[in-house]
Amino acid sequence: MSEPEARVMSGPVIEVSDLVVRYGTATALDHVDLTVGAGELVALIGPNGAGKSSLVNAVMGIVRPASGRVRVSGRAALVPEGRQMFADLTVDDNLRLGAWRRRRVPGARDTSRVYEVLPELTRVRDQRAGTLSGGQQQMVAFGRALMADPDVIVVDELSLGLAPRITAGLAEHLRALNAERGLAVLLIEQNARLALDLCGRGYVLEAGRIRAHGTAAELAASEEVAAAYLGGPAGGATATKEARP
Amino acid sequence: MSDFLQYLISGLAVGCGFALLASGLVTIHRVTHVVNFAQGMFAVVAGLTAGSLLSAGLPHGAAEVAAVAVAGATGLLVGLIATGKPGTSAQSALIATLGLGFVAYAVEIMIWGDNPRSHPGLRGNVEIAGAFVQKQSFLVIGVTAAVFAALLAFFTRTYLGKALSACAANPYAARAVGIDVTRMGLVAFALGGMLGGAAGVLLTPMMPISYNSDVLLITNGFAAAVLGSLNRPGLALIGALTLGVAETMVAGYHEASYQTVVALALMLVIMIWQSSRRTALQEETAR
Amino acid sequence: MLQIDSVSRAFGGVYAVRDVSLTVAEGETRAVIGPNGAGKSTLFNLISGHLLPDSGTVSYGPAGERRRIDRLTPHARARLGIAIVFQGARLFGGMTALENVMVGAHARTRHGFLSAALRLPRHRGEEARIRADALAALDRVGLRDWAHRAADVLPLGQQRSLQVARALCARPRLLLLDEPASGLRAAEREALAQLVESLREEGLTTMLIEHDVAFVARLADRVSVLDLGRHIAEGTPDEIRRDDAVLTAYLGGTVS
Amino acid sequence: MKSLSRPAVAVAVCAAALLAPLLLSQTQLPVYIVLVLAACVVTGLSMLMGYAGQVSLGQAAFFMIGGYTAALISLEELPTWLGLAASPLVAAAVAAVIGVPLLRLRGHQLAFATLAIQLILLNLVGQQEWTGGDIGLQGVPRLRIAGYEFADDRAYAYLALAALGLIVLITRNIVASRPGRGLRALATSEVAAESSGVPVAAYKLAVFSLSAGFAGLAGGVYAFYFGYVAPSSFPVLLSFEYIVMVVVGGAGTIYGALAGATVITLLLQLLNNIGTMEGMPAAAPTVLSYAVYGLLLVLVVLFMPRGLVPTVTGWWERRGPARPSGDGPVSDGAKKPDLTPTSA
Amino acid sequence: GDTIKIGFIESLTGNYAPLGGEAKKTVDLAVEQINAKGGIKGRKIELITLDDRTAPDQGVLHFNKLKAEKVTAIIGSTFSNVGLAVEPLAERERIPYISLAPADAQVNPIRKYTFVVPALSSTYAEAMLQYWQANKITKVAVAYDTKSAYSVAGFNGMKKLAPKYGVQIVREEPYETTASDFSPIFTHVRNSDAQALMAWASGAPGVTLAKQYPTSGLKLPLYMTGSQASKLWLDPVGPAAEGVYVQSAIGVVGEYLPDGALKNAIKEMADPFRQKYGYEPPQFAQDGYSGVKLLAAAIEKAGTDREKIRDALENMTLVTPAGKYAYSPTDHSGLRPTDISMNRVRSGKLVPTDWSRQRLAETARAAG
Ligand SMILES: Nc1ncnc2c1ncn2[C@@H]1O[C@H](COP(=O)(O)OP(=O)(O)OP(=O)(O)O)[C@@H](O)[C@H]1O
Ligand SMILES: Nc1ncnc2c1ncn2[C@@H]1O[C@H](COP(=O)(O)OP(=O)(O)OP(=O)(O)O)[C@@H](O)[C@H]1O
Ligand SMILES: CC(C)C[C@H](N)C(=O)O
Ligand SMILES: [Mg+2]
Ligand SMILES: [Mg+2]
Repeated sequence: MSEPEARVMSGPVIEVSDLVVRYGTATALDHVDLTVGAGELVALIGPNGAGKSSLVNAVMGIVRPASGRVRVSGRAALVPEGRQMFADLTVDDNLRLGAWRRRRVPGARDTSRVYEVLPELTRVRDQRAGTLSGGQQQMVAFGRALMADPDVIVVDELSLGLAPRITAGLAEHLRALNAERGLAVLLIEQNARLALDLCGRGYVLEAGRIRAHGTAAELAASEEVAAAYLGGPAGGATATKEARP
Repeated sequence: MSDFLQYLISGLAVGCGFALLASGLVTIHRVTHVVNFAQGMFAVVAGLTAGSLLSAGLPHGAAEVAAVAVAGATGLLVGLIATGKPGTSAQSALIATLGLGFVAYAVEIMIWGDNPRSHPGLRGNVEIAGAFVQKQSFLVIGVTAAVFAALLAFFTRTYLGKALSACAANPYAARAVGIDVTRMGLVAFALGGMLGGAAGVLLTPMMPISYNSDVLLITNGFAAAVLGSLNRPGLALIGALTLGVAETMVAGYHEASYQTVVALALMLVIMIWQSSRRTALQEETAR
Repeated sequence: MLQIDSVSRAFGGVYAVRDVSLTVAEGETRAVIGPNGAGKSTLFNLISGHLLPDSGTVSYGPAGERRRIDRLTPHARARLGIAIVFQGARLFGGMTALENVMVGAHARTRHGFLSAALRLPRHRGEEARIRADALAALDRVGLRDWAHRAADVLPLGQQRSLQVARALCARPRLLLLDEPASGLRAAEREALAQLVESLREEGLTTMLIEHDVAFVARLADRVSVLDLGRHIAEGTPDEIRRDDAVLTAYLGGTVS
Repeated sequence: MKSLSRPAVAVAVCAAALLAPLLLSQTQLPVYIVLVLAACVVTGLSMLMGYAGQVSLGQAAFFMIGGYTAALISLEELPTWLGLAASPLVAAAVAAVIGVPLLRLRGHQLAFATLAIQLILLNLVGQQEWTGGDIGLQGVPRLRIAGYEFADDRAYAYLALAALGLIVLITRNIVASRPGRGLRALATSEVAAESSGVPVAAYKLAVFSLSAGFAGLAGGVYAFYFGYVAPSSFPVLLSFEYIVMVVVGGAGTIYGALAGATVITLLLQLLNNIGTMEGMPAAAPTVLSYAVYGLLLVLVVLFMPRGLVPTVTGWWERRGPARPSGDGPVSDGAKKPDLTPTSA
Repeated sequence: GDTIKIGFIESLTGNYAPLGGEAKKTVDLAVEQINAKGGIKGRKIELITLDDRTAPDQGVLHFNKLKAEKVTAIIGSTFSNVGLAVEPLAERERIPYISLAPADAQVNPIRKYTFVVPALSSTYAEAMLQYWQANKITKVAVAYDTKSAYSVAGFNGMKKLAPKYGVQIVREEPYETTASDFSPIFTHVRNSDAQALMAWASGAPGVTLAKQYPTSGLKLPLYMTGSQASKLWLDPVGPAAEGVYVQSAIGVVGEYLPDGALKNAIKEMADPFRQKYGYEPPQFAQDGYSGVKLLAAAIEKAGTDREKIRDALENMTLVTPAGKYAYSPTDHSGLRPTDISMNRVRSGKLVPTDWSRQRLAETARAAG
């Protein structure tokens, strides 16, 4: 990976307006608007089946919208739901392919930075990705997105299957990249508290519609949101308590 | 001893023929997950084209290269039709290539008629320690060695090769990292067409080709390639050489009329043995 | 209920599980934690039969009728009452949620090809019972309304819960849950916790892999910690939280 | 499989099938018999492929085994009904024996293995004295059951229909049942199926043998109707044709199997007739039949990727008002209630 | 007036399409010629052509169709297996069946309604043995395709008759239709004391074997049968064919015959054929033409009653491009070894050997 450089960008990196996504006749997203500004950290929370992954796939151009507009400026990278390994390729090759969009940039395929961020992967770098443990795969998926040296990183589930220490480390890393070089983040995270702690702003998506949005503080303060997404005696906010600002 | 050498060298030459046919299948499957039943057709098209160009007065070399190019274009066309429509599954594409193979029959018959054809290649033979080998066989062996060295290096060493492999391994993720999966598939089809073409151009001088020779070609190519699950060039080569050598050894030391039986049975045994060392869990996570 | 004796399993020379011994008592809820790649899922696969150990033994059964199961096929173990919820989503595509759960009943039902082909009345009666059981299981995980949806396009969270329902439909005696809460939102997570609690009350023996320490602390009777394939600690959730080795290996020196 | 429970359609199809032999002319009846026999094989193959997810590229081999079994037994002067009864049993038994090692293979390897088995069998049968070698067995006597001789085409049409009826019934009962569910489960994940208690290996073997038995039964009827069996009657291309029928009709549905067998058989017959019509150029039979057949195959598969029957039923359902249904990878048999998740 | 319906089942697609296609050309030609002359006793022939796709069961299907069409007689496929499948039915339905396939099993034992046009495989075998005897070849190696009824029958015939002509088969080399490399067979021959290699083949392996033969280092003469006597074999084999001995029907080498009835019969077909298609009529063409001629002659004599046609055929003698047929109650094949020519390839053409030239001249003279 080349030297991190601070980017100066203005205007939103992701702009979604009036987006509708359908599967057959079922509507997964119903006139959704969402923006992620340059250098902004945005959380997207909502119950299972709300349509978060559909939104992300539409942003990445993997799902074709039925109507509405999606604009992405700059390079976007995705940490997809379900890890999505190139199962037959090694960990290292998986990471290197993350740099496909920058394949002509000298040094873009150097994976050493990822191993610095995720030293756990060093031990398995020549293992086939399909045989990794769940958490290891999640790390590869994250590292692969980093390899794109993106302007905005879209994370569909950050902590999925990761040990608390790793989750905390990755959250920290995202924050650092954001501070150092203005990386923008659109974050979906099962642990809403972690998401709102990390991000400045957030959207709540329910049944394909944006139900609420605002600053993280506003959302956290909202009773409804707190009850549905932050509360619960078992609701784990384990790793992040001390990470709260 | 010289008999053994004779059978071995002949077997390797035959096996290299199978390997060339398998190489295109592997290339296309590795990138698109499509088993290309039109692969034998590429060889037929190239073989027949080369013959026509030669009789039209083109010199050796130029005619063969042009024929391979035609096969490459045919491959691209097949790829466009079979995989160009978004959302076409690998299984649908497979049947589409089968259908295109039939359409090609019609075209080939209109152009070349239905009689077997053959064009001259390298004439004569070489005698090594009492074994007689056609010169053309050496050409086949040489090209096969080069093709497989290149394929192996390409898929396992180069960035582009890995990106191509990634397309079939996980098209969703490939798209997510920005690989144009459809275009890569077409590249693979064009490449597969050229490899099939090379096979056709090289094999036609040794055995006649007619429009429906593709069945035999694809069967042999498939048999070889399937040892490596149509994905691994190295195993495909091993499969092909095993088949070829088994066939000539059976023909040499027993009876030629049992050569396919024994060779196919041997392949089955190897495959079943191979599979007994992998569990369902391993196979499913490997996808 | 379950006894594992110095079990090892290596992949290409690297141990995923190394010389692990542990015993799970009947009715116990046992959590297994450890860093990523510690060998937790591998351990579950050794219990459920998808992997065979290189060495060591696995025995299973209530006291008195315990027997070795480490060479049995997975379906034979399923018949003995072991059910597993896999870490990734392993659903039956092309089938509805309900049908997925009905497959779970396979382990405890009998009718085969012949009685199906002949449509024996006994068989039809059994079908009706399986269907009712499956609907009840869906109800338990809160997926009743999704029963007729295609399983493979369910959202991630629902896919996880569906697997739990499928396992429940088998009426297991030992339930293996590999990160059942991952991908679940707060509300669903709470529902799952309550489900596990009620299963414990019913006397089901459960093993649970989970990275959410609060979740584990709430549900587990005892916790086993794996690291680099080794069983490095075992104790009550409180003991484990105070264990130094666990702290460095897993929680990264921070305690919640 | 919901479509099966629609009695009206089922009754109509049955009635048409039963009436056809009475209405068809002498020239059409043979084609009808061939069609019904193909449907027998394809129904089994469709269950094997569409439900259990196992591919057989050598299904014609079991057809052949059935045919030879019936022929050999009848030519030994044993009762002909014994030949017919043995044909599915022998085919299924052979499948059960070779299935044990073969079914450890998956995907393309299994496809290849079944193809290889057919090639091997063709070769061996073509070289044995007792099978009549390449020339085959001629003069198979007509079938006699309890004193009744199946003499004319109409009798064979009903015999074939009876076989198909039996096969459809068995298939329908199995797919809509516990073992059927197990088969569909193992098709997507053998690992998850195993841990749900599905004996994957045994189930695969059972369905493989069953589909082989179906093909064998069809082969038995074939032997009596044609009176001649030879290796060249069961070429590898025939196996491919069966696969095409399965895919074109729609894998995993009984109606799909019937439709696929019907459409492809009739199409081939039609092209065959047109190509040899008077005044056609010499190349017409080949050029025309290959071009049209190939093109249709491509078009169907690209524009009806799920096969004729599922596509048509899909259209039919969408035609109806206020009955939303997805066309994506939504499960076939699903009723589709409204899609708003309640957990939200 | 009304027409005489004749059925024609032929392999127009599939493996035998190249052969069947040639046969179809001359069947059509013969019918055209007959109809142009006003038909048979004023009734034109209506030919119903059906494609068996090189598959026996299609042949049976078509037979049933033709039966329903109430055809007077059927001309049957070049592919032996179709003949074998259809002939029992033709017997049952009492429809005369004129077969264009050469397998011995069709007429051995005799079937009442089946008559074979091409010389039988065993007849080719016998002609070959006679040539060897005359040329003092006593030890031969014989390769044959185990999957071709023609080859197998020919080989069996040869094995049976060889002692009679003082020939010893020192190596038997069975191979498969799909064989792509014959060097093991050549090696076996090299290690034997054979004076000649003979190969029964039809279609692709015949070409492959001949192409590879010159590179084998073997110096023995190579003998092949009537299946190779056409451009289907000569063209793809190219220069490798030079010097190979190839048998053929007499009509293929018509230009070397003395004038007479036989030569005229050949010209009657060959000239229009050459004119229309621009090349010499190959082996398989002779059979289709002769088949129609035989049938027409029988109908001319007996009318359209199938039983009478059959009887007429059984007592028929007729000169056709394939030679002079003499069917009898004990012989439904009609041709003899003397109707077969032994040729050698010279400059890409089949040229009869001197020995054959003499013999054929006698045959021609006997034909009148
Ligand atoms: N390929 C598909 N075909 C049909 N329906 C789909 C498909 N993908 C998603 N859906 C439906 O769209 C809706 C939204 O799903 P989506 O995966 O976007 O939810 P999500 O918010 O990401 O859920 P989770 O938090 O569980 O990941 C769900 O009802 C789901 O069933
Ligand atoms: N088939 C395999 N081939 C090679 N290595 C394997 C294979 N399966 C697992 N491993 C390795 O074994 C180790 C243990 O894996 P396992 O899946 O059991 O971890 P885990 O504890 O479940 O981790 P996680 O919390 O991330 O799910 C990992 O390092 C993994 O890479
Ligand atoms: C001489 C040819 C007409 C013989 C043909 N190849 C057959 O096997 O039937
Ligand atoms: Mg999601
Ligand atoms: Mg795990």
